[in-house]
Amino acid sequence: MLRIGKLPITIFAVLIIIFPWIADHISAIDHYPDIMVFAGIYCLIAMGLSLLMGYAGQISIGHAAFYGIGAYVSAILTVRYGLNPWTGMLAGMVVAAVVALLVGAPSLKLKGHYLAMATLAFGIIVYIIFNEETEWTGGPDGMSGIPGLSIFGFGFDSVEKYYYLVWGIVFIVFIFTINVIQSGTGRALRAIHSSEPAASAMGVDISRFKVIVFVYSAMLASLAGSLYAHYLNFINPSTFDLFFSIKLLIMIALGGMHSIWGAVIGSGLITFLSYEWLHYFGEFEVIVYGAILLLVTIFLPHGLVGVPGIVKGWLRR
Amino acid sequence: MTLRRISIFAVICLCSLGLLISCAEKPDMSGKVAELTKENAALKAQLAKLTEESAKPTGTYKVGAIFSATGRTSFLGDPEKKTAEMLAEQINAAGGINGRKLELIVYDTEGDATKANLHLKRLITKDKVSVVIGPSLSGTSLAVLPVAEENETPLISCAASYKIVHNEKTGKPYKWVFKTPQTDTMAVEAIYTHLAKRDLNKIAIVSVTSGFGASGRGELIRLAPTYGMKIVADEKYGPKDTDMTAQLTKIKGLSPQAIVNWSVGPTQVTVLRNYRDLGMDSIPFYQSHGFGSRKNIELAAGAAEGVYCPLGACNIAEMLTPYDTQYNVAMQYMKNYKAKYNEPLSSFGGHAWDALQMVAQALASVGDDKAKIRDYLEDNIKGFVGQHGVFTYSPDDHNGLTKDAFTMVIVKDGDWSRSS
Amino acid sequence: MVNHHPHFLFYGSGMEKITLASQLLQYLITGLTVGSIYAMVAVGFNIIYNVTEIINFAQGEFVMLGGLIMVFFHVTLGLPLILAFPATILLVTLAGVLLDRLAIRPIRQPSVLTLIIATIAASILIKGAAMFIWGKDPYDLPAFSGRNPINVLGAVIQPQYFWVIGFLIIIVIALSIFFDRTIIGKAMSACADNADAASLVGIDVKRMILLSFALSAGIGAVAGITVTPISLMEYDRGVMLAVKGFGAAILGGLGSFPGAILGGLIIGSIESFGAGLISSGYKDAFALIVLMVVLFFKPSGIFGDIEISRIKRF
Amino acid sequence: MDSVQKENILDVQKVAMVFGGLMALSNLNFQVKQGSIKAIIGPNGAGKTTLFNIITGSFPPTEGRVRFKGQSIEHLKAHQIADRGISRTFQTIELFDNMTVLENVMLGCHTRVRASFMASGFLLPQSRRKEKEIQDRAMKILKFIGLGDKFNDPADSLPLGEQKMLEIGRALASEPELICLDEPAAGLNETETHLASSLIKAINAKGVTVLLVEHDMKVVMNISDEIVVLNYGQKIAEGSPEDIRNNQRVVEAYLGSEA
Repeated sequence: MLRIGKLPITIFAVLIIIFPWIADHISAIDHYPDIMVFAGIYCLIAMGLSLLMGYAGQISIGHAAFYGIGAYVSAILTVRYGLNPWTGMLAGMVVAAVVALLVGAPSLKLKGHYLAMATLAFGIIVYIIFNEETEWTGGPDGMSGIPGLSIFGFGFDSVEKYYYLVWGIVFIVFIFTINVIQSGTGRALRAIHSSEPAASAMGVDISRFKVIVFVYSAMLASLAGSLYAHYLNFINPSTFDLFFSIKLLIMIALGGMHSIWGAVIGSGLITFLSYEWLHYFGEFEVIVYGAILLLVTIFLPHGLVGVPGIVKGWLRR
Repeated sequence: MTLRRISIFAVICLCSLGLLISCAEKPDMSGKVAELTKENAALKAQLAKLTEESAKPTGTYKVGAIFSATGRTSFLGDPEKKTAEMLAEQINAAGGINGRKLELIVYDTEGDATKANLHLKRLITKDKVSVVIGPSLSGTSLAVLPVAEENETPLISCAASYKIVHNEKTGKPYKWVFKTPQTDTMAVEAIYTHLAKRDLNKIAIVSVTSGFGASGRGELIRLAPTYGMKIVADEKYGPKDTDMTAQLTKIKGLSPQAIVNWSVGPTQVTVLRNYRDLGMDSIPFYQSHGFGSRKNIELAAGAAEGVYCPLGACNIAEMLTPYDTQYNVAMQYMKNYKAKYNEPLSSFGGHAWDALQMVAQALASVGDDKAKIRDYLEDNIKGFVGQHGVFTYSPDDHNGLTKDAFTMVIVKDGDWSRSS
Repeated sequence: MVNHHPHFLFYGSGMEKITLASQLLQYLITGLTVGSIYAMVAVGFNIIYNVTEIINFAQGEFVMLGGLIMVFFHVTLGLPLILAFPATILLVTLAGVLLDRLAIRPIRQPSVLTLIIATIAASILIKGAAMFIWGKDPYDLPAFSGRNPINVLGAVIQPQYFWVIGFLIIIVIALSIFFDRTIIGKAMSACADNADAASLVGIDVKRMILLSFALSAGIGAVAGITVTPISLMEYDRGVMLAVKGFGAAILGGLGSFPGAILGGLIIGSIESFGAGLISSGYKDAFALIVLMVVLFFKPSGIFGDIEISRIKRF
Repeated sequence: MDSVQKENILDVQKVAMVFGGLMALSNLNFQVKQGSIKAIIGPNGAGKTTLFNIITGSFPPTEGRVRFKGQSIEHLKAHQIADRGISRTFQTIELFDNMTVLENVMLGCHTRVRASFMASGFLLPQSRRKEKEIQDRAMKILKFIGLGDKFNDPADSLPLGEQKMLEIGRALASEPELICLDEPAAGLNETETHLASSLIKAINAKGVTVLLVEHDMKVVMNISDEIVVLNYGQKIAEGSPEDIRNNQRVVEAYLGSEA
C-alpha cells in the first residue's frame, strides 16, 4: 500500500472547489451541482463502507439502515421536538453508533455469507420499523417539513451552499479516513483482511478493530442520512430499503474497494448514472444499468481504480 | 504515488465524461418528448442558454410530467405516462394549442423521492416548463412539493393523500400545488356510507404495507368514529407476499360484518382468493379504488364476484348513460386508450388525463405564464368534467372533488355493475 | 377459468366462529406451504454454493422466470400441463447455463464480493428482460387440480398446497439420490469439498459449476411454476423470494440440504404464526430476528459446518 | 548446559488436545528454560504444530495448563498472549501479502506501540511520533535479518527464503521474550538454512528464548540446547541433543514412521 501523496489530494480539493464554477459556465451541466450534492452524500457512506469491506474485509448489506437512522433521528428531533438540526445530526450519529455497537459486536463474529445475511436482515428489520412506527416516522408516506441547515444565521439554502457544505464534510472525512488507513490502525485492518491468524498472533485484537470500523462506517452513514434529510426536507422509508444497501455495494465494487478513491469514484459514477445519464435510455435504463455493472465486474475485477494497473499491463506487452 | 495520480486523472475524466454525455442531448426513447423533432431539439439547446426566452411565441408550450413509470409502483405511473403521452399526441394532432405544439417532457421517478426532487428541479430550471403534472405517489408528491412552492411553478399531483393539498400550518392548500385524484378520504367515505346504509358497522381492515395501503388504512381508522364503524381487526401484508391466509384466518376468528381491503397489484387478488378459500363468502368484501381495473376481476378467476369497490367514472364508462355528465369524456378516453395500448383501463391513468386536460385548457386561455396558469386553475376550473369527477378548484380547495366522485360498484358476472 | 367456490355451504356460513385450534392449524398449513417455496429457493442456493461457494442472488429470478414462462406455454400457447411443465424447466435451466457462461465464468480473479455483484447485476438484467417480455402486470396460472379447497378440522387447504409440498419432497429425494448414488453427483460433492483435489482426480470443475447452475435454475423454475397459481407472478417478484430463500439457507446452514428445508419451513411458519397471533405488519421482521438470534448463538446456522463458514473472507 | 539454574519461562503441564475424538496431544509435560533454545521434533502428525497453536492461543487445550512466566495463559486469546510476550511464525507462511516488507514488520510492533483510531485519524502529533518510532524500529529489524534494502517491496514478491526471514523479523518486532518458530528451515537450500540457523542463534544471543519445531536434524542438533520428541501426541523423549541422538525409542519412532 503506497502512501497517498499530497498532489492528488490537492487536485481533489481543487476539483471540489471549482466544480460549481465550471458547471455554471456550461449550460448542459449547470444542474450538476445539485446531483453532486447527492453524490457527496453517498460518497460519505461509501468511504465508510470501503474501509469496512476493502480494508477490514467485512461485508455489510445493511448500511441503508444506518443511513435511515441518521435521517429519521434528525427528522424526528427537528420536526416533532423542534430541536436544532445540528443537534439532530449529532444525535443521529450517536444513535447509529450505539446500534452499530449492539448489532456489530455479535454480528462481526460471523464470517462471509453469514455476516452478509445478518446485515441484510438487520437492514430489512430497520426498514420495516420505519414503515410500521407511523406515529413516529409517518409510515410509508414519510415525513415532510424537515428544516434546512443554517449556522449563525447563515443558511445553507441554495444548491451551491449545500454543495460546499456536503463536499467540505466529504473532504474532511476523506482526509481522516486516509490518515486512519495509513496509520497503525489501517495496517492492522489490512492485516486482518490478509490473514486473521497471523494478525492475532501479532497481537491485533481482531474483533475490536472490526467493531470500531463498523461503528465508524455506521456513523458516517448516519451523518449522510441527516444531510440528506435536511437537504430534501422530506424522507420516506423507500429511500432506505434493501435496494439502496445493494446500490452501496455496487458503488464500492464499481469504484474498487481496495482504495478509498474507489469509494469516491464509484459513488460519483453510480449517482450520475442513475440520476442523470441513464434516463436517456428510458425504459431500457434497468437493462443498461445491469449490463454496465456486469461488464465492469467481468473486465475490471478491481473496479475502476484498477484501470491504471491494467493499462500499465498493456503498455508492458 | 503515480497510481494515485492516474486515479485522480480518472476523477477528472469522470467529470468530463459527464459533460460529454449530457452535451450530447440525445432525444430519448422514454417518450420524454412527445412531439420532439430534430429542429426543436436544436431550438431547445439554444433556448436553454437564453434564460426566460423560452416563452416566446415561436416556441412550444412546455409541460413537464414526473411519473413512477417503472419500478415497484409502476402500476400507478405506467398508465399515467401512457395516458399523458396519448393525450399530448391527440392535442398536437388536432393542431396543438393556440397554434403551438404541446411539448410534453416526461421523467421517470421510479417512485424514488430523490429522483422526483431532482427531475422536478430539472424540469423547472433546465427544461423551463411552465407547469408540471405528477408525481404519481403521495410520498414523492410530498417530497417535491417544496420545490414547486420555491420555484413558483404550478404542480398538479396525481397522488391521493390529502396532505398534498393541505398545509398543516396554514390549514389552507399550498399556493402552487393542485391534485386530481380523489383523496382516500372520499373513497373511505363512499365505502363507509355504503356500509352504513346496509347497517354493517363491525368491520375488519386489511391493507398492504405500501404508501397506498398505509394512507388508506389511516383514513379508514380516522373516519371510523364519524360513521360509527367499529374496527375489530387491522391486518397488513407486504406488497410481494405470497399468501394472506394467516391474516384472514385471524379476521375470520373475529367474525366481522364486513372486510375492507386497501391495496394494489397482485396482492389484492391473492387476498380475495384466500378469502374465498377460507369460506368467508358471507362476509361482504370491500376493495379500495385501487381495484379499479377489469384485469383484477380476470385475475381473481371468479373470486371477485360480489366484491364492492368505489370507482371513478372512467372505470365504468359503459355503465354511464349519455345523461351522465362524464359519459362522453369517459367513453372517449376508454376507447382511445384501448385502441392505442390494447390493455384494460386502470383507475390511475384517468388522473393524468384530468391533470393534462386542465393544463391544456389553462394554456389555451392564458398562455404559458406560470402565475397566470396557477390563477386560472384556482379561479377558472369550475365544473370541469374529468375522468374521475367534476372538478371545481377554489382558493380553499385544490382538489376540487366531492365524495360523489366515486360510484360504488359491485362485481357481477365478471364485470362491474352499479350497486344500489 | 375454473369456477372458484361451487359449494361453500360445505363449510357452512362464514360467520360461524372458527375455533382457535383450527386457526392454529390453518397458520401451520399456510406456513408450511409458503415455507416450502422458500425451501426450494434455499435448495437452489445450496446447490450452487456447494460447488462454487457463490451465493447466487439471481436465484429469485429463476423462480420468477419459471412462473412467467409457464404462463406463456400453458396459458398463452395453451400447451397441456404435461408438456408445458418440462418445457418451462428446460428453458429456465438454459437461463441458468447462460448465467454461468456469460456472467460467472468470464470473471477473472473472482472475489466473493465480485461474484455477489455479478449475480446481482445478472438479476437486474433478467428482471429488466422479463419486464420487456411480459410487462409489469401480474399473471395468473390455473391451479393444477382446481381451486376447490379441502376442509380439514375447520382449516382449509388449497389443492395447490399439496403440489407445492409434494414437489419439495420430490426434489429432496431426487437430489439426495443424485448426490449419493450417481457419479456426477458424487463428483459435484467432491468439488464442494475441495475443488483443487477434485480437478486433480480428473473432474472437470468448470462443467460441474455449469451443471450446478443448471440444476438450481431448474429447481427455481419448479418453485415458480408451483407458486404462481397461489400468488400470481410478475417480473419483480424475484428479489423478495431470493432474500427469504437466502435467509432459509443461512438459517439451516449453508450447503446443508436438510438445513435448507428446515430453514424454509421455519421461516414460513414464523411468518404465518407471527402474522396470525402477534402482528401482521412485523411478520417478516419476526422471521429475520429469529434468524439473527440463531446466528449469534450458532454462527453457521442449524446444520452448518463451522469450518466451511470459516473459509470465507471478503 | 549452564542454563540449568535459570527458571522456566514456559511450563506445559498435562496438556491434552482432542479433535473430534482424535487424540492430537495427550498428557504432555515439558518446560522451556529462560534464554534457552528448545526444539520439538517428531514425525509428521506428531502434534507439533497443534502444540504451537495451543501455546500461542489459536485454540485452548482440551485439558491441562500452559504457564508463561508463572501465569497460566491457556485460555487467553491469541492477541492477549502476544501482548504477554510470546510471538510466533507459521509453518505455511502467513505474511500479509497486501503490504510491503516494511509494513509487515511495522505491524509486528503493534503490541508495543499503538495509536488510537481518532488520534491517527486526526493525525495528532503523538500518532505521527509513534508512527516514526515504529518505522525506525522496523528498519533496524529489517537490517538485522538482512532485508534492509528490500523494505519497500511487496511482501509476496520475496523468494521463499526471505519470506521465512521476514516472518521471523515480524515476530521479533513485537519484542517477545519467547519466540516460537514453526519449521524455519523448511524448503530452504543449504546456504539459506545456514543463514536461518545463525539468525536463530543471534536472536537467542539477544536473550530471547526460542521454541522451535524443525525437521532438519542438522539445524536442530546444531542450535538447540534441549530437544523434546513427540510421537502420536506423546512425549517419547526429552534431553540434550546427545541424549536424543542415542535414544532407542526416538530412532524406532523415526524408522517406524519411515517404514
